Amino acid sequence: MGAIKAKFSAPGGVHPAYHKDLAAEQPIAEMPLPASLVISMSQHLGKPATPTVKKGDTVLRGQVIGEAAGFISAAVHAPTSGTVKLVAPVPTAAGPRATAVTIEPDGEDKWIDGMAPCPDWRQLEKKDIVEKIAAAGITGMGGAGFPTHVKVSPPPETAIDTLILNGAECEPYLTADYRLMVERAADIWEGALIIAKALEATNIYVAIEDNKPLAIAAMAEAMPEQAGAAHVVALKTEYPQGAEKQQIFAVTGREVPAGGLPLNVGIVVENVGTTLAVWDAVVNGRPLTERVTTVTGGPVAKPGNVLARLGTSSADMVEFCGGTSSPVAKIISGGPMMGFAQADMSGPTTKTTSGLLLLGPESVHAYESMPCISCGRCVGVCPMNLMPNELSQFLEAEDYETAEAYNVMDCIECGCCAFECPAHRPLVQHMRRGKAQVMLNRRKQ
Amino acid sequence: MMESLRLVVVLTIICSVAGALLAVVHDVTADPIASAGTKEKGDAIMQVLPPCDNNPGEDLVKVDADGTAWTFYVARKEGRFAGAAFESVSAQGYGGDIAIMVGVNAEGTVQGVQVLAHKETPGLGAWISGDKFRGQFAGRSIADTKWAVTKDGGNIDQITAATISSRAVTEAVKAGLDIFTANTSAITGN
Amino acid sequence: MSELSIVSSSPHAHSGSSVRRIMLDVIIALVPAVLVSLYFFGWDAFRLTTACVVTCVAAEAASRKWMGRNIGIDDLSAIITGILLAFNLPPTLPTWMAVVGSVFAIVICKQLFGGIGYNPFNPALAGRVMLLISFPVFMTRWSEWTIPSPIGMDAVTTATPLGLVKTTIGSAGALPFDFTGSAMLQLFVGNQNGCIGEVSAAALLLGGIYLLIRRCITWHIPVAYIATVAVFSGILWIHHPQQNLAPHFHVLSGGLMLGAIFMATDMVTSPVTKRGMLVFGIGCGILTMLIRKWGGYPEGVSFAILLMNAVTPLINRATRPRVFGAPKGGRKQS
Amino acid sequence: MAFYKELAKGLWKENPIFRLVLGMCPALAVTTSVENSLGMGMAATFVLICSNIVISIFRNLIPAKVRIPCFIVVIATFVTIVDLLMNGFAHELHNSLGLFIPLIVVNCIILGRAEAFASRHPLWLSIADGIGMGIGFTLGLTVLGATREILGAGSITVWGDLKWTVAGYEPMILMILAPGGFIALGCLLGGMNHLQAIAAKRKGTIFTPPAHLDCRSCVMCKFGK
Amino acid sequence: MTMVIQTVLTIGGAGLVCGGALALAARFLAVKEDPRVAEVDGILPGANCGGCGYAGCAAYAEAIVLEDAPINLCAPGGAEILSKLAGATGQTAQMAEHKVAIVLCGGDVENAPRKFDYNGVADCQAAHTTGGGDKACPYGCLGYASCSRACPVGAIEIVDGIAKVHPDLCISCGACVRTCPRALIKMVPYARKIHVMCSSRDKGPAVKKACKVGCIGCTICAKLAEDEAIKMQGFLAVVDYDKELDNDAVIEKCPGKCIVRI
Amino acid sequence: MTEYVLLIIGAVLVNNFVLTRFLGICPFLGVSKKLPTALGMCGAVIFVMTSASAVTWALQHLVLVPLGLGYLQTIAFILVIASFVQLVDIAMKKFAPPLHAALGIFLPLITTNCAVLGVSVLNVQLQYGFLKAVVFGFAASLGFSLALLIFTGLREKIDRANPPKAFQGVAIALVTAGLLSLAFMGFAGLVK
Repeated sequence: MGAIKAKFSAPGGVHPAYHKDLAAEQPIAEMPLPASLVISMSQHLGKPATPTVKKGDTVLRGQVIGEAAGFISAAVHAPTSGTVKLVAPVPTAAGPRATAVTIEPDGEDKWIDGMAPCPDWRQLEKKDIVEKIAAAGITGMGGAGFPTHVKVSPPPETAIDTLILNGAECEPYLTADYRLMVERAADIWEGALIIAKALEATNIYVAIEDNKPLAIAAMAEAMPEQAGAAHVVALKTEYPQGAEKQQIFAVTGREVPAGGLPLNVGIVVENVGTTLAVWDAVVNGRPLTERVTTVTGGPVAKPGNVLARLGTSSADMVEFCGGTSSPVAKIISGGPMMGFAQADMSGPTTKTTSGLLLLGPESVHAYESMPCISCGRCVGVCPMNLMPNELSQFLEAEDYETAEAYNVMDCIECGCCAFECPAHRPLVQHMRRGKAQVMLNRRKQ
Repeated sequence: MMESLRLVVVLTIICSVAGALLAVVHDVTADPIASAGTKEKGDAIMQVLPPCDNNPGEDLVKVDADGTAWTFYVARKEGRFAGAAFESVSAQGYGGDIAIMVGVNAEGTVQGVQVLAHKETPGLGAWISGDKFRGQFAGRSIADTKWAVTKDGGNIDQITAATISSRAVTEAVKAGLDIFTANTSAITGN
Repeated sequence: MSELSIVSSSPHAHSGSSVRRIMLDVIIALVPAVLVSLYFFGWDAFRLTTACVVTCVAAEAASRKWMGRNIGIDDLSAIITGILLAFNLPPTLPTWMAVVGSVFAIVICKQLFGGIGYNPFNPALAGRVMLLISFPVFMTRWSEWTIPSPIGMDAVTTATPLGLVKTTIGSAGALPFDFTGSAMLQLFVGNQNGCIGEVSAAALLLGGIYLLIRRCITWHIPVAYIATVAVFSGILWIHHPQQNLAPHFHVLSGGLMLGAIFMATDMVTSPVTKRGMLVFGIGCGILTMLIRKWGGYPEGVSFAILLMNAVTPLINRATRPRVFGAPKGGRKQS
Repeated sequence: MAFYKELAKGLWKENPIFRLVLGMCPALAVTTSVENSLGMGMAATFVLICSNIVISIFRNLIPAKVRIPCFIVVIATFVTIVDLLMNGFAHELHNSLGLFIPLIVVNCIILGRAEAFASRHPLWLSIADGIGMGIGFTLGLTVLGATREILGAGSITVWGDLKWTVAGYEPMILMILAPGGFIALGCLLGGMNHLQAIAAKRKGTIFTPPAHLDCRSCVMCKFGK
Repeated sequence: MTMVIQTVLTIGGAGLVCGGALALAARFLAVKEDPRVAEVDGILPGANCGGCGYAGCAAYAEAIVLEDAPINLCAPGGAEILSKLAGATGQTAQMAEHKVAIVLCGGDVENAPRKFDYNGVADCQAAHTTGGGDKACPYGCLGYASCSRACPVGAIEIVDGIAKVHPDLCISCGACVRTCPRALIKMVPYARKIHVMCSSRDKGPAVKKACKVGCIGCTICAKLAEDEAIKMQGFLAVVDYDKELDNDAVIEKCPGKCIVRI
Repeated sequence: MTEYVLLIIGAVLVNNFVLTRFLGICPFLGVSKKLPTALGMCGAVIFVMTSASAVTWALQHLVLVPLGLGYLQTIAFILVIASFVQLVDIAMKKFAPPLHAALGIFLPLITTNCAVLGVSVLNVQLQYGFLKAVVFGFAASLGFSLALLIFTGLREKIDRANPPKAFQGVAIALVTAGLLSLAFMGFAGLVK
C-alpha cells in the first residue's frame, strides 16, 4: 500500500530552508527527570485550568493538579510524583503570565491509580471515549492546543465523515512528529481509529509532506486492514501545508468557510502526536504527562528528539542535548515560522511545545523595518488570500474597522507574508495585535 | 405660519431692495461696459489697419461665403478705400478656438494681425500673441506667400514646439485672405 | 549569556529578500540600456545620467536630513529614480533642467509623502512630465541624428518618429515610414531618435528578462501593456493603414518599452494583485494609444502611467482577492 | 483697540488662506499673476466689507431662520456690483478673472464672515473684520500669485504695464498652469505650517497643521435651515 | 426707470417665489432635530477627543440636551466653554477638578534593565504581548510611545525610555489612559504634585531585581504621610489623591527613591 | 452626436472641472476621506449639476434675456439653485427616503458649491443651447466625480503616508491634487 498524492493545492505558501536534517535521524530519547518541573495551568487554548493543589502537597504522577475551568479548557496532571513547591504566576511561552505549579520530583515517578487501561476500546461507547480523552487532559499538540475532547465531540447536528491526521510538520527544523510516525506508526493508527470511532468518521487520511518518505512508508506499512477508507496522502512540500484549512483543501478539496471550523465541512484534523496521546490515554489509561519535543538549531551540540515531562525547562532539555556549542541569539519555543521567542531558557515544556529551537547570531534577522513598498509578495504567498500589505498599514494607522473589513480575523499567523517581505515589516505582529484589538472592540459592543 | 410668512416677506423685501440697487449700478455702468467691449475690438481694428479718417468699426461690409458671414471693417482715407479688417476664427488651436483680427491694406497685403482670444498653453502656444510671430504676417499677400508653416513646407516660421497653434493662426489668416480676395470688389466698393 | 537574546514576533525565518537587493537588481537590469544610451548619445547621455543620479541622491539625503529623519539613501531607490528620469530626457536638454526635474521628483513627489513606499506617483515620471510641461521647447528638441536613419526619417532628422507622426498627419497624407523588417530591426536595436534611455527595445528587453528571472517584476504589467498597445494600434492600422502606424512600429518606438518594463512595474505605484496588474497594464495601454493617436502630445507613455498610478489604490481595492474559504463569486465587501 | 485686534487677526492669526484654508477655488484659479491676485483680492475685500456693513447694520432685523438666504442675496448684490464696475472700468482684469468674479458669491470666506462675525458684532468691529479678512485674503492670494508668476513666467505684473521681468530666466510654465497652482499652494501652506510650528515651539505651545478645510466658518450647507 | 422696476419685480419675485416655496416645503417637513443640540454642538470645541466619555462632540451635545448630561465634562473647552454651555442650557455647573494624566513609572533606561532585545512593532500593546514586554519589570513603562501617539495634543513625550506627560499641555481627555496596555497612566488632580512613581505589585525582592527605583512595599511612606494620604495596596504604595499631601519627608525617606515631586 | 461626445470628453478629461478649472475644490478636498462618502457625494453632484444646468438655462433664456436683465444672472442663479436644491432635499426626504439616506446629507453641502454656480455661468458664457447646457452640466459633474473618486483612492493611501509634520493634512492633499492634475495634463489637446 502506497501513498496517494494530494490533488489540490491551497493558495500561497513559501519554501523556507528546512534544516530538518539536524534532528531527523535522531531516535526519540527519553529524558531523565529534572530537578524541578514547572507546570503551567495554561497549556491549551481557552480558560486556564484551576489549580487543585497548594504549596506543600505531595502528588503522584497522573494526579490532577489543575481542573478544567469550563467547556473549552483542559485538565492538567502531575508529570511525576513529588512535592508542590510553589503555586504562582510565571510567564508563558507566548508572553502573558499564567499560574503554574512547581513540583519537586521525589524520583520515584509513582503513578496514581487513575483511569483503567482499556485495550478493548472497540467496546466503548462514543461518549466514554470522549470522557477518557477529557480526563487525560489531551490538547492539540501541534501548536494551538485546542482541547481534544471538544474537537471529538462535535455538536450532534454536525456529521463528521472524515478524520485527517496531520503529519505534515511543515515547520522547518521540527522533526518530533516525523519521528513519532517512523517509530510509532501502528499506535498512531490505532489512536486514529479510536478518534474515528468517537466521531463516527468513515474516512481517515494521514497527510504527510512528500519530503518525509520514511514516514510515508512507515504509515503506509502500518495502515490497518479493516479500515477500508484509510489513506496516506503525500502533500507537496510547501509551508504551511500543516495549517488546518489549507491541509483540508489539499487533501479533500473542501474549503472551510472563512471564519468557520473544519467541522463545518464534516472534517476533524488531529495532529499525529495528539492521536498517539489519545491511544495512550484510552488503551493504557495514562493521562498526558509527557511529550516528544525536537531540540534543535545551530548552537545545540547534539540536536535530537526528546521525550520530556511536561514542565521540563528549556535549559534542562538543552543540557540533555549536550548543551550549546556556539552563542545563542534567539530562543524559540516551537518552529521558526510560528514559534514564540523567549527571553531566556527558563520556560517550561507544555503540551504544545513541539520544538525548542536555538538560533545563532548568523541566522537571526534583526532588521529595521521599512515602509511597505507594495511589492505584493505577501499577497502572493498568503495562504488565506489576504492582503497583508494593506492590513499592516491599516493596523499601523490603528484603523481596526477597515482592517476587519479586509478580513484580518481570517489571518492564521502562519508568517508567510513576513517571511517574504523585502521591507522586513513585522506583518504577523501587526495582524496579531489587530486581531486582539478587533476581538476587544467586538466584545465592547 | 407667521414664521413662514415672515420668511417670505423679508426675503422679498431684501431681494427687491437688492434689485433696485443693482438696477441703479447697472444703469451707471452700462455705458462704460458697452464702450469697453467695443473699444477692445475697435482698438484691435485700428491696430491692424493703415491710417484712416473714418471709423472702420462702423463702416461694415458683410460677405457671405459658404454659409459663413464675414464682416469686413473698412478703413477709408479721404473717402477712398485704405484697407479692411476682418475677424477670423480657427477651431484648430491647441486649446480651442483662436480668434484673430487681420488687417489688409489697399494693395491686398496684410497690414497687421492681432489675436483677440485664444486658450493656448501659456508660455508656449500663447506666443501667437507675441510680436515676433504676428509680425511676420505683415506685408505678405495671398499670392507671394506659401501659406503654411515651415515645418509643412511654407513660409511662416512656426513657434518652436507650438506648431499646432502656429498652423491654426496661419490657416485663419489665409482663410480670411481668401474671402477678401474673392470679394475684393464688394469690399473695396470698386 | 552575556548579551540579551533577541525576542521578536514570529516568523523567525526570512527569505533573505530586501528592498535594497530589489533596487540593486533594477539597477543591474538598467545597465544594458545605459550602455546603449552611451553608445548612441555619448557625452550627452553621460552628462544627463550623472546629473540626475547625483541630484536625486543628494536631494534625497538633504530633504531627509531637513525633515529630521535618518538619511536612508542606502536603499538605492534614488539612484533608480535618477537613471529613469535621465532615460526620459532628450539628449539636448540643459543640465540645470535635469537637476530641477530631479529635485522635483525626489522632494515633491517622494519625500514630501514620507519617502520610499509612500509616494503615490512614480517620481521619475512625475519629474519628466513636470519638465515636459514646464520647458516644452527644450523637452522636444532632439539632437541632430548623425547615423543615417533607415526608417525614412532623413527629411526631418530632428524629430522622434512619433513626434513626426503628430506633425505630419493632417497636413501631408501618407506616413513617410518604412515598416519592413530591416527598418524594424534598426528600431529594435535603438537606431532612432528619442529620449536617451528609450531608444533601444533590445537593451530594455534584456533588462526586463533579468528582472523577471530575479522575480523583481512579474510578466503581467509589461505584457498586458504592450499587448494592449499592439492590439489597439493594430485595429487602427487595419482600419486606416494610411493614417496610422503599424502596431510593431508603435511597440518599438517612443518610451513604450522603457515605460512598460521599468516604469509601470514600479512596485510602489502599481497594483499588488495579479488581476490588478493586468487591469493596470491594459489601462496604461489604452491611455497611451489615446494620447498618441488623438492627444496633444506625441508620446503618451508617461502620462498614461501617471494616470494609472493615480487609480492604483482604486484598482487595489477592486481586485482584492477572494479570501480563502469565502463564498465564491462574492467577495466580502467593506 | 478692539478694532485693531479684529483688523489684525485676518492678516496672520486667522488668515483665510493659510490658517483657515478657505476660498481655495479662486486662490488656485486666479493666482497666475500678481495683477490677477490683487484684482481678485480687492474685489473680494470690497464685497466682504460691504456685506459686513449691511449685515451688521441689519443684523437685528433679519429673522434668524432666513438669515442665510438673506446674507446670500446681500452678498450676491455686492458681487454683481463689483462685476459690473470691474467690467466697465477695468475691462482687461475683468476678462482675465472671468468666471471667478461671480463665484465670489459662493466663496466661503464671505458668507462665513457674515454668519460668524458680522451678524453678531456691531458695525465698527464688523468693518474691521471685513478689512482685516479682506486684506488677509488679498495678501494670501498675492503671495501665491507672486510665487507662481515669478517661477512660471519670470515676471511680476502689478498693474498693466507696471511689470518687472527676470532677465535670462527660462520660466517653468507649469507653475502658471493648473498643476502648478495646487503644488505651489500646497508647498506654501506646508512652509507656513513649518513657520508656525517653529513659532509655536518657541512659545511652548503645540501647533497642529490644518487637517482639513475649516468648514466651521462656512455655513453654506445651512442654507434654508 | 422701466429697467429699475423690471429688476425689482424680477428679483423681488424670485425672492418671493423661492422664499414661498421654501416656506411651504418646510411646512411639510416638521423639524425633528432639537435646535438646542446644534447650538450646544456649536459651542463645543469640536476636538472630538472623547474625553467626556461620549463619542465625539456631537454625541456629547446630544447627551447634554436630551439626557441632561453634566456640562462640565469637556476638559479641552475649559472655563470659557463651560460658561457658554451654562448660558445655553441653563445648567449651572462648576468645572470638574482639573485633572492631568501621569505615568506612574520611574524606571527609565538607567534604572530599569531590559530582559531581552525586542525587535518588532514599536507599539506598547505589541511589545507587551511579545514575550511579555522587554522590560524586566512586568509592570513598568515599555516606552514605545503608544500613549504619545494617542494624545491628541502631543502632551506626552518619551524621555529616557519612559513616557512623561507635560501637565500644562494635558487636556485630560484620557486617551492615553485607555491606550496603555499596562494601565500605568492615571488621571490625577493638577494640584497634587507628589506621586509614587511605581506600579509594580510584585514583592520587594522581585521589584529590586527588575528596577532600581521601584516600590518595594516597605510602608515607610504610608506611615509618614498624614491623614493616610498614602495607602498600601498589597506591596505597592498608592497616593490617595483625594487627600492633601505635601510632605517632603515621604520623598526623602523612600528607600526605593520612587516618590517624587513633579 | 460627435459634438456631444467631444463635449463630454472635453469636460471630463481635458478641462476637468476640479483639476484644470479649479471649481469645487472645497468638496474635492473635504469629502475625499472615505470612498463610500465620496460615492454619495458624486451621486449628489451629478444630480444637482445636471438639473441646475437645466434650471438656470431656463431662467437665463426664458426670463432674464427676454427682459434684458442679463446682469442679474449671479443673484438670480444663486437664489434659484439654492432654493431648488433645498426643495429637492425636502421632497426627496418625503417621497424617496432611501435615496435621501444615500444622497441627502450631501445635497445641502453642495447647494452653493462653486462648481454648480460655475457650470451655470459657463453655460451662459459659452452660449450653449438647452440640450448642450444639460449635457455639459452632466459631463462637468462626471468630471468632478472622476477626479473625486481617483483622489479619494489616493487620499486613503496618503492618509497612511508619513509626510513631514508641516505638510500633514491639507498641504500634502494639495500637492497630491497637483500631481494628479499634472497627470491629467496628458489629456490636453484630446479635444480642440
